Amino acid sequence: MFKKILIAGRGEIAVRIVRACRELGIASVAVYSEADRIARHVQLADEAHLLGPAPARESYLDAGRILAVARRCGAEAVHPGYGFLSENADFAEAVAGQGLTFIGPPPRAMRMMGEKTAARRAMQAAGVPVVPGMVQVLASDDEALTVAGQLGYPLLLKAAGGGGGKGMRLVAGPHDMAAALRTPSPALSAPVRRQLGEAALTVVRASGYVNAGTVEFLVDRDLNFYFLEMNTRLQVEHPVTEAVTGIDLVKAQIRVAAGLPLGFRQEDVTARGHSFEARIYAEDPDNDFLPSLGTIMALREPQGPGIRVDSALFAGMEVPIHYDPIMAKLVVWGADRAEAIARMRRALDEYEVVGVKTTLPFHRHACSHDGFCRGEIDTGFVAREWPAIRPSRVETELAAAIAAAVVERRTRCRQVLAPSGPARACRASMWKVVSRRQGLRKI
Amino acid sequence: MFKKILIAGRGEIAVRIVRACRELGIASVAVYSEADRIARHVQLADEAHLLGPAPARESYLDAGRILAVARRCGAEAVHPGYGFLSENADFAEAVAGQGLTFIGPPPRAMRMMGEKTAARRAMQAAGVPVVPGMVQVLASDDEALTVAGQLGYPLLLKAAGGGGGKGMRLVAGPHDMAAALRTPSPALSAPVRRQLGEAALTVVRASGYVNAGTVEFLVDRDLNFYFLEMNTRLQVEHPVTEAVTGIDLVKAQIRVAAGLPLGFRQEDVTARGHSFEARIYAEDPDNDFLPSLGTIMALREPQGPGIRVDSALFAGMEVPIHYDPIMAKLVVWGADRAEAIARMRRALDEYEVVGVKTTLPFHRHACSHDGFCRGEIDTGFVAREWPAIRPSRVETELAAAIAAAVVERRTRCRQVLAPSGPARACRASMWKVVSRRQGLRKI
Amino acid sequence: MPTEYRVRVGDREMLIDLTEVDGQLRLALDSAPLAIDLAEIGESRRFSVLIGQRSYMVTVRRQGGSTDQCYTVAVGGQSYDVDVEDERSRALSRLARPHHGEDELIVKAPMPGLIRKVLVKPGDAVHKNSHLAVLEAMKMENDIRCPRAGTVKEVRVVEGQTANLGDVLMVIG
Amino acid sequence: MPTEYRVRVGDREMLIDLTEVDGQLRLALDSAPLAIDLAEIGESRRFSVLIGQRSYMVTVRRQGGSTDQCYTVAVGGQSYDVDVEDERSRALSRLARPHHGEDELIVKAPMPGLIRKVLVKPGDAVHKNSHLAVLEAMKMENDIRCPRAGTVKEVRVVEGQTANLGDVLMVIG
Repeated sequence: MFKKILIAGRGEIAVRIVRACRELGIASVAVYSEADRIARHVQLADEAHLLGPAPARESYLDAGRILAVARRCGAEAVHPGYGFLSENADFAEAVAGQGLTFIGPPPRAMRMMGEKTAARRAMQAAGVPVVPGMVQVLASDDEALTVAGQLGYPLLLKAAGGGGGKGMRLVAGPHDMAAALRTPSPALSAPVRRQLGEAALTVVRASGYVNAGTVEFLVDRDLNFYFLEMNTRLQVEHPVTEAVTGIDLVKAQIRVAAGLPLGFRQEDVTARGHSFEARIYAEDPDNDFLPSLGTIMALREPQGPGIRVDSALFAGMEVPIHYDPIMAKLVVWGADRAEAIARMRRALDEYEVVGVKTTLPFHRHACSHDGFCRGEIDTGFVAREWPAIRPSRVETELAAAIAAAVVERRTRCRQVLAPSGPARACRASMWKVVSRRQGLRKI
Repeated sequence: MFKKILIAGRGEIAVRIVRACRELGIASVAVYSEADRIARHVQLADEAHLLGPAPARESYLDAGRILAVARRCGAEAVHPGYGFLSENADFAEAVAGQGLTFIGPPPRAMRMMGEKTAARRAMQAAGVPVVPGMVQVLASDDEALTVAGQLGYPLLLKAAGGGGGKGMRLVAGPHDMAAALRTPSPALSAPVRRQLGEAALTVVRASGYVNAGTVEFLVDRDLNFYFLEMNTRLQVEHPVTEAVTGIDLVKAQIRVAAGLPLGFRQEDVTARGHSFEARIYAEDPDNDFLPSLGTIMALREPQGPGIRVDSALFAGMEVPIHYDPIMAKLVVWGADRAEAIARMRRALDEYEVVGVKTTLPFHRHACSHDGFCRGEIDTGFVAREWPAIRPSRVETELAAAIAAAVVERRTRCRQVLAPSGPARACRASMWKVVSRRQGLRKI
Repeated sequence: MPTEYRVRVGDREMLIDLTEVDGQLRLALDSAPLAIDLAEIGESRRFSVLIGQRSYMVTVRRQGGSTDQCYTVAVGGQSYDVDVEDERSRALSRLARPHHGEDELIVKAPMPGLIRKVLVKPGDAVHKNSHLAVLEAMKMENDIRCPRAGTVKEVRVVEGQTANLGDVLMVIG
Repeated sequence: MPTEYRVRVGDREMLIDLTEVDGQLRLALDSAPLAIDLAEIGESRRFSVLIGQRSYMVTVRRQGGSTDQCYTVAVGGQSYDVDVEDERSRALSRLARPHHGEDELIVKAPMPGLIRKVLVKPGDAVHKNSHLAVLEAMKMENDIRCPRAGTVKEVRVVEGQTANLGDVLMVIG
């Protein structure tokens, strides 16, 4: 087993990999940009090394700097997380060129799958069904319109070289819903699920794939399925799989990369219960899911049975402008789908992030939405339903108004008394605010 | 199902019951003493009602005040948690006398099991093996010494009417280890476990027991087992059972109390993987596990895969002097015992409570202890091993010294410049403390 | 000490009266007494508030850069802008407040970010949905569009500059 | 500004030299330069400290009630009492410090709590393990015993009083 692993990423996934390393008794090395000096992965890792300035191309995307740190600190392997260089076959080769292990698939498989149109052609040749007409590269807007006319709308457009979902555009915030569509979708019958599993194995064998990856299929209304693409990295929503199977996928990745046996076979993998993931982004659902920046003033993350939080958040943290706005992932497990949804709702209620707008209100109201709870959603859900299900705010407005008035009064009181007067006495008498008396109005 | 439940307790267990209520769509009512106005269960519950002054007999042990709140708020059921009135049959009867449901066993079963010596006699009559000679009430110290001579040392003494482990004295901190001895102990073979299960069912049937409870057996070196007692309440370490079975025991308690089916049968209950619980007490392991008070200055609780935290802690909390010092429970799950221990170690490393001494350092070092990891422990473990395995502190002393020196310098600098001078400028230049230069000494 | 506050939150406006009696605060909402209990967690401007017996966690933050009496208040997963005006300042401000043109439109930054492009200059005629500027934040370029037709009166930012949430970018006449 | 500090933590004593160069602090430990990087989290007296490249989270708290230069520092799950003395104050304090009897024993409260019983009075002879007082905390009564034989010189608490951690209860001569 490796003694030291460099984690070539940031945010919640870097934190997650630090945890896997620690459980395996492996020293973890964080790298960070100048904007991330106090980030959570720096706090938790055993070592932390500065890469360079805040822009990703000068830090997290700079393979040269990352490899220089890896050499200097004596790491034996590099885990790329997701995003940044994780699907970059050149980087994987450069890591190997230094005599280090890249914790991910062979560069050849990454190359085959990275170019999505070529991948679809290769899989078609291997006998995996692909979406009719979807093996064409669209060179221009005009050509796109022509092909679109042949295929019929609605369409899902993906950029051929895109990664991390950035090239996919249908509706604001599709990433918020993607995880909810996964394991096991109530829309899929057991035989269809088995056929999907077999097709995925064909994909893996045809590409010479090793290590964790995700094969994506599109399923139409008649439950026909078509190979869409393969993500040659740890999936953002891997905790959903971990919750139902009990397998730690990151530790499995590390074991496989170290040449050790997985410790389980396909037939040992059994699913129990149901799981959902909600991604907490620093985005404002009331402002078109645009990014929201600021400093976390107060934070309370959910705990208790069936809850897992993978988070980069901490009180005092400034949300940096330079990177992907994913801040945390909330993953719930329940004995059945209904319990998992109830847990998700409960955990979202407990989750409090003050100082930065997040997707939490959106998730809360999605989980209260009947159609969502029955699994009747599609990629149009957000655009269609979110404006209609926005929260009523009357209930909490009064609490906000009262607290602000009391703080305003305290401030004035202090200004009058301070700095010479006994500001403390003023406060003490103010903060035991009690007007509980019989006959008072209750609301 | 109930619409509203009053939770007659405080601390982490009250928080845990609030969560179960919320997942079932039931309104939760917290009660609190004057010392607990901002406690976590008050923060999280839907409603909160003042009971009375800080001493428990005037608040959490005052059945009259609790029932008055239950009437006033319109609760339909009362969950007693553990401790306080949870094993008090008179309270259970008084709740029923108000037309409310007590979420726990029938008072008759509570009475039978509450008097431990009588319980042992009854179980002996029902054919359950009891410890030889352990059905005697020891009226005096002299009699105890005589009986002790007959039985042979070491002995475990339990007060006949004691609850919550308070009457049990063998060694400081036995509660810290109890949970580690449970499901499934590596010392027990499968046939012995099955026999234990059957004996437990005999106990339950003989006492007319309904709702959650725990039957305790003593097991000797030859794997003979003897009925010790039954805890007629939710067990403090119930999350361990929840982790391996996937069953939410508190929700099951509430369902049974509401007359609803459990939703599972004995044969549906399957165990997966391995689980441990560490109880975080406000006690100082370096000072004989004596209670430690203070204010939580900073808090970071562990997260990530396989981790569950049930906690009453928050930054700004003052640990009250009046109640049991249990603050939080850390529960880990792993696919096997080794993974569970590795997770526990990792989670304990992440767990940071600043401002109050806790049992965390003890747990950390217990988990690094070879004998403990192999399951070779007994009730003498703490007294025997803790002095020997106390942490070496050299590694972190330097970080402490440097941070204190820098804060001291900042304070002086501020005193010189403030209030008229630009204190901020002083600080700004101080806090970008960087002396990373080539050729500097590294440690 | 003034005791009556006019508080605006969302679309609601209410009168909150705070009176100290025997060292404790009494509260009246729109002249009717209301049972509340408010306790601070540490010195964090974070409060446990009981209204009647309903329990709320509330975090209060004074808005920097604006007037003294504007707060951002987080409660129940929502964040509110709350204006608190005591009746005396209200009277004063009514006298002092200059008249703003009713038909002036202030275009503010919808999020903090880097001004990548400024697409108009003073005097330009703009239509509804005209592109005014491009703001970059977290790897995304965001179009700033004009909510109605008019003429650009002022441009307060330049390309390459960073803007905070709510900073005035332009004034449309 | 003094730049050299004598720091005591546990059984160790070290010299830490802090010098400002070009707006940045340089640190030397026992006269040898050391690569450190220290960044505060918000204004919380909580720091991310890198020594070499090793990462530590450190929380610093000034001890109330004692001298200015005593800190409680939490790091790596441990809590340390750290004395920081600058060389100038050290020189001053050496002159000013009164001589304490070497054989005097200060009995301090091992935890905060309520003094339930005081079992000795000044002048009493005490043995090793003599019961001196009973301190109640969190439903438990804790015996305060005498670590060695001697005579009670002072009793500084009375029954019914609360004591904080480290408060002096008695002096044994």
